[in-house]
Amino acid sequence: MSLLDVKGVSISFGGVRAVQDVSFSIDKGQIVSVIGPNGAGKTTLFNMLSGVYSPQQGEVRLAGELVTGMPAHLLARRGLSRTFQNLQIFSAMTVLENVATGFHLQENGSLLADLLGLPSARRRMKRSEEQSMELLKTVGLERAAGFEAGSLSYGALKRLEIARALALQPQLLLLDEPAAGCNAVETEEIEKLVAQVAKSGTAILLVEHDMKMVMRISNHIVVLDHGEKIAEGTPAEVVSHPRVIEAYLGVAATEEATRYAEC
Amino acid sequence: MSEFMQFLLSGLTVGAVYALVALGFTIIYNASDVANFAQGEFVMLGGMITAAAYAAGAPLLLAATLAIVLTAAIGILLNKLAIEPARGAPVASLIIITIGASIFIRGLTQILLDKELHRFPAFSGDDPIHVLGATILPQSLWVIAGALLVFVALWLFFTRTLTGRAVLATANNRIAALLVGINTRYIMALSFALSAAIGALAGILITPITLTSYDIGMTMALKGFAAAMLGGMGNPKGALAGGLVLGLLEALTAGYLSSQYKDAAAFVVILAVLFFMPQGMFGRKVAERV
Amino acid sequence: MKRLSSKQVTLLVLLALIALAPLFFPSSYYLRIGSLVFVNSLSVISIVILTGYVGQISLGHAGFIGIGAYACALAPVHFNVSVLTASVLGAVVSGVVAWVVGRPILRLRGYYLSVATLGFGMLIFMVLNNEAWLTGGPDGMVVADPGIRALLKSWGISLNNAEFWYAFNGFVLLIGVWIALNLKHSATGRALHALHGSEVAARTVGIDVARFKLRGFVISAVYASIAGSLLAMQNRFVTPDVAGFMHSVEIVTMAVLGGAASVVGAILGATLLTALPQILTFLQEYEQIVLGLIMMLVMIFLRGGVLPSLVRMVRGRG
Amino acid sequence: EIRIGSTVSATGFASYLGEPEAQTLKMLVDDINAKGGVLGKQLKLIAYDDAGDANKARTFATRLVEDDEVVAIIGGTTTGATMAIIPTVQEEGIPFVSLAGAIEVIKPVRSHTFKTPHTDRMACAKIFEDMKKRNLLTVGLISGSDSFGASMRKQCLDIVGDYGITVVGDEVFGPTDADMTPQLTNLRNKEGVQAILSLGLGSGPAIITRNYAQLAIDLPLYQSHGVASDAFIKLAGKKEAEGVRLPGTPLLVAELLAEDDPQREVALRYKQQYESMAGKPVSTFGGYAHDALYLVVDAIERAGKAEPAAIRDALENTKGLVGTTGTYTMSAADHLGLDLSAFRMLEIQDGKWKLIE
Amino acid sequence: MLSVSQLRSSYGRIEVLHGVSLEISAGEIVVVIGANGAGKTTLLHCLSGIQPIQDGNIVFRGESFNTVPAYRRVKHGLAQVPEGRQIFTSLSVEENLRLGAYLYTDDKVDRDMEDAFNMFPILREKRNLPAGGLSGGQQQMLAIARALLSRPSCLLLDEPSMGLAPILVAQIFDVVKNLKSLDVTVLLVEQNAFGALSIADRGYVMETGHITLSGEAQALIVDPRIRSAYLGL
Ligand SMILES: Nc1ncnc2c1ncn2[C@@H]1O[C@H](COP(=O)(O)OP(=O)(O)OP(=O)(O)O)[C@@H](O)[C@H]1O
Ligand SMILES: Nc1ncnc2c1ncn2[C@@H]1O[C@H](COP(=O)(O)OP(=O)(O)OP(=O)(O)O)[C@@H](O)[C@H]1O
Ligand SMILES: [Mg+2]
Ligand SMILES: [Mg+2]
Repeated sequence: MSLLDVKGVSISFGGVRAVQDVSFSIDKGQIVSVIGPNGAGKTTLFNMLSGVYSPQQGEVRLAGELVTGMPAHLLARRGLSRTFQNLQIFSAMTVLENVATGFHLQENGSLLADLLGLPSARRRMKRSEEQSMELLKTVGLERAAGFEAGSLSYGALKRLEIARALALQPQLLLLDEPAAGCNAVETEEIEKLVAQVAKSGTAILLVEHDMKMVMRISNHIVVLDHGEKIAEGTPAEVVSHPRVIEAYLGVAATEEATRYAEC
Repeated sequence: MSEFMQFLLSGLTVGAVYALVALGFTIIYNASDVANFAQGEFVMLGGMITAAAYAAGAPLLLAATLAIVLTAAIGILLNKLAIEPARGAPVASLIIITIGASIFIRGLTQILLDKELHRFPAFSGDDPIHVLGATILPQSLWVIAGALLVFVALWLFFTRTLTGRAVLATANNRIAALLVGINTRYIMALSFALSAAIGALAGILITPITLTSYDIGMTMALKGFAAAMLGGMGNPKGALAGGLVLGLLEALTAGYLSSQYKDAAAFVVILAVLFFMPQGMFGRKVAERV
Repeated sequence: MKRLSSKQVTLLVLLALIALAPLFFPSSYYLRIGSLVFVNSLSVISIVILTGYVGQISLGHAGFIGIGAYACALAPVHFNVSVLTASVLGAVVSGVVAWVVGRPILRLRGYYLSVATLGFGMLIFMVLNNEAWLTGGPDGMVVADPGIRALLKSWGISLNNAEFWYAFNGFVLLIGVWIALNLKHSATGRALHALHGSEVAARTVGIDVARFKLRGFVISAVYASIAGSLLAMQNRFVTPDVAGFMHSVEIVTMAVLGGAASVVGAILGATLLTALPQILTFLQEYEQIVLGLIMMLVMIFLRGGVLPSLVRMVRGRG
Repeated sequence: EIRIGSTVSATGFASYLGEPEAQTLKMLVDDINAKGGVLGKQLKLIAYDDAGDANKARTFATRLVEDDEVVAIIGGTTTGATMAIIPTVQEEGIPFVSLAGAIEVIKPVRSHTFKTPHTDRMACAKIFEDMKKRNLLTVGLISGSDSFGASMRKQCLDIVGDYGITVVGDEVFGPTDADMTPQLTNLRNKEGVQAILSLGLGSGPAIITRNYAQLAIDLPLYQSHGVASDAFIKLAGKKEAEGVRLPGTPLLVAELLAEDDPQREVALRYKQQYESMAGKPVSTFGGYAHDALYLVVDAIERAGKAEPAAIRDALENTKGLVGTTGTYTMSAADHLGLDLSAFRMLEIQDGKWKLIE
Repeated sequence: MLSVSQLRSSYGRIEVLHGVSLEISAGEIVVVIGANGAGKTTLLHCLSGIQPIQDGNIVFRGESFNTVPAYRRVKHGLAQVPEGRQIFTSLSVEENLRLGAYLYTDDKVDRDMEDAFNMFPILREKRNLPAGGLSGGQQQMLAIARALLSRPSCLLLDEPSMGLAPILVAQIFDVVKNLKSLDVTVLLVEQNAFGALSIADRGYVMETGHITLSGEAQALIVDPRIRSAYLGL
């Protein structure tokens, strides 16, 4: 049984078929990438998997359980977390607090204990803050821990989102263009981080336009165009697919991508 | 039948009053996302200044023009002195500023003018017009026509003119507006002037029916705000529809159910509508992509 | 010795202020103002929780104040309970009402939420105003003496009316502040703050947004209700105005003046707006003008409220 | 110096009542001081504006008693404000003359609480007497939802049965409503309705009168003393207001009072003084304040000293004091001391008030 | 064309540009590269007038820009494609573009809009839909097209290739190259340093608010410091 099973999901927005009849699956510890031209439906697919939108057709299974259209906070309990292409930062909170919210499910206790400020409540808070600090170190933001998140640069915010998503200790992590706005060196750091997370057993679904990263890191690639799945396979299989080259890579990028896919 | 007709006409009259106030809200809201609670004071000023000038001997038309010009100027001042310096403040602060402004304007009016009730003659006399066994005053027709006219003008402004779109752009993304070359300060000043002028016009049209005094602003603002929200904030169509629906609801409830709870009924309906249409009747649901 | 947390410092300073201020009061009228400040502070904390913590705007919160106030007037007459019990009853009723109306209302955003809460407040006001057989209508209702003063007297503590209410309300306020600060610095508080920032992101980290909003709303309603009860008991008389729109606006204004997200700011805002009209009485008819002016000036020049601006100024120097 | 305190609704929803009260008090105190004061001492008026808010009224009452140390308080424009003031004055033993209409103010009698306006009940009685005389026995009622309207409605419904009159319709309007044709249409369509009674103040009654004309209802229209002022005729329109009847204080028709009417002189003097000071027509409510002040002054003079307890005792023994509203004779059982004769039935004819009877 | 000297700028009390100087001649393509948080976006904001400057000078075509408000800089021919796209989400795609040409009412506007639609056909497809519904990459295209509609003589681009599919990245760089032939000067901030340097004339490297390196693009691309720090080679 795969960790995530997507069968024939579709959704449209006032006539625009954003995602149509897409199926694929991911196993534990696997890295699956979704690529495709702008507007192909990648983010929309993510939104359906993570409970932001409810699919109009099809079904989604997480660890065997049917979770189609389940609200996001319940999916979070089942081990799914994500980052956003359009950043969703708690900008009035500090960087540390942003990550600490990721521990919400762990630290959430009785309301009464919170209102009365009981020691148990404070201990839980403290623990999640310590763990958050660890995560900030992992993404290289420990120096910014006390800053207001709104004051960070774009690239830093991207990494903050990853740290927050990791705080949930997810079984399945959805990353929407994590390397956008990062230069080649920074991208490599993120790539390493992702690989490391996958090694610990977390399955990763990745959307990214940086072909170098995608080709090197993915076990499996799903290609979307106009909402439909047009190809699927290993990196090497996908880069040689003519429709993929035509619709997405273009000639120049194909060359580069092929290089990375093969190594 | 004639009974129903009378309720309907009453509802239309009152609804047009609300619609006029609600329409005044739309421009400032569209330019800055601020619900300007001083909007009711513009309505008050329109009526009060006209009444004062008329009582001082000015012909009605002149008095009304004076009121509109003065009120528009006050709108610009409000923007320049209170809203602009507070740019970037959270919305709640802006609301408090507009409430502060409304208290200030009310206080000033009560001293410069007076605390009495006022009225001036209806534009086309007081002889009721008979419609299917019911009656309506000619002034009500003026109010209804005024609401329709302002609606059409605003609708054209926002959909057909570049300036109208610049107003929308300013509220939607101020930085982007600056980056395409929109003078956002000018746009804000213009919006306040227009909103104030519409408010004043509303005040002038309705005073022969509702009477006016220095303290009607808050009620007007509330009803207009409720109407605008019912219709969908920022959309002229919504303001017109919201106002008329609110007026009709009140009149029909007062007529058929209970005059004691007519305001309550209106609010229950607003709550019910918002339950099913959280953006009001014509509000645009803006897709916030993530 | 362990360093005191900011929460403990706040509470201690507040306690000291409440205890020592009467030494400087020339007459018991100032005690009355003090006790009103405390009541208003509780109402404003209610707004701080809802608006500052959860980011939801309410223009009808006086409705809950009204429930709390009228509970004290009605319950003793109809259910033969003591006035104090009635205030607890009022808090429970407010909480339940908030829980019921909160579900549909809190789905709304921004101004749509504010118009819905406004409607809710109006409905409460209208019932209090119209059902004269029950509530006395616009002329209001007498509230029985809660009898705590008599009780204290039997213990040998004899306070006059003003002294007693100053002390009692001050005590309740301290508890209210303590709880509000606990909430702010708790996991729940962080979750509330988070959903204020981005609902989508809050959901994806597992926060049940609807439920947490509702929690904030209910807690906030209970605060408002208790403030209403204290007001009614102290005045021994209630009118529907306590539930009116102007009262809702007044407490929101206090909250924003103080700095919408801070409990200490709430007390500052309440003090300012309770004392100001008393100070401005010498201006007679110019009072309104000056009041409006001050509201605008504070919001323009002390952006974000009095407290945050003060803090900024102090830090800026240091 | 004798300190007298006042808290009235000079602004807010009841400013229609409170503003003339505030102006009257100030004007009369200045006047009395110019004439040498009371017991040879100057009066000092400490005036606050409670904006009709009961909670504020209570605070100002405390302030007057505790901080300003006044010997008597006049005020409480609305019943709610008055009721909020009462606990303070009772507890602190300061005589208090209320300007509110409801009978609850003086019933049960409270040691330190008095009032000058006739009760709402008396106004109702006067109206129903007149209706009965004209054989108008089925009436439709429309009342404001504010304090004044609600209180009047309650009192009128309480006593209407005593006059053999039945109320067939009972409608309400809000203080800021713009159009009352639905309510009036319903009242007109009530089976056998013979007259319509409107209880309210502010813009409402004027709009009702105009709507009445618009709907061409030809039943007699009664208003309450809430609109008893020349401003009403102007707002409603001369044509529209023709034939409207209402119970008013003699003040309004001071010139029409019989030469030997004891109130004529007092009413005329106040009326002229007020109108030249304020530049607007006198209203019944300013008259209440006038009477309240003179009650207090009279009590101080009779007591011979300006001490709260003595003033209270003297107030209770007021005998035959002629005011604009009526002639006051108080007792331990009656802290109002007016009878029905204080009201006169008036009708608007040709844009002028006319005394009936 | 554009000359910046000793520019200082801060957010609150935290200074993030500590005296940045650079020089761009007419018709040049100049690229600024730098790590996350180096201050590139802040620099562009200072140039377009969105961000106030504390010290230093901005001279554009011989005129001091220090106190010229942002909206008037557009009239002078300076346009920016901002970071994070900053489109008008509640307006339609077409309205967004029309506002790009806010300063113009002549016939050329229509032709320019056609050109924009030809450059990014997807925008034509979605012209009547609210721009907020566009995908990330589509919004990026819209932001670029909108800036071009203001007929800039100098264009500031903040990471234009971000979020674009590889095929479009190539296209964007082509567009930038073409601007040169239209006499448009370009200041390009890019994370895709390799691509950017390949089309640029000159480049600057920015580190924590300072310019630390500058030179001909061809020289930078082979500079070992650049290769290891930004190109990942
Ligand atoms: N809420 C929405 N309203 C309207 N249209 C939408 C909405 N969400 C997605 N779409 C449309 O669905 C299509 C797919 O969008 P999506 O954001 O999933 O693309 P994407 O593959 O993530 O693209 P990119 O690589 O540019 O981020 C687009 O054409 C977009 O306009
Ligand atoms: N609004 C703000 N308030 C406070 N500090 C800010 C703000 N915006 C940016 N900063 C700080 O200024 C510095 C420069 O940020 P800037 O956004 O200019 O960097 P950048 O070079 O564009 O980075 P990136 O490549 O990530 O976009 C960073 O340290 C950032 O934290
Ligand atoms: Mg996407
Ligand atoms: Mg940047």
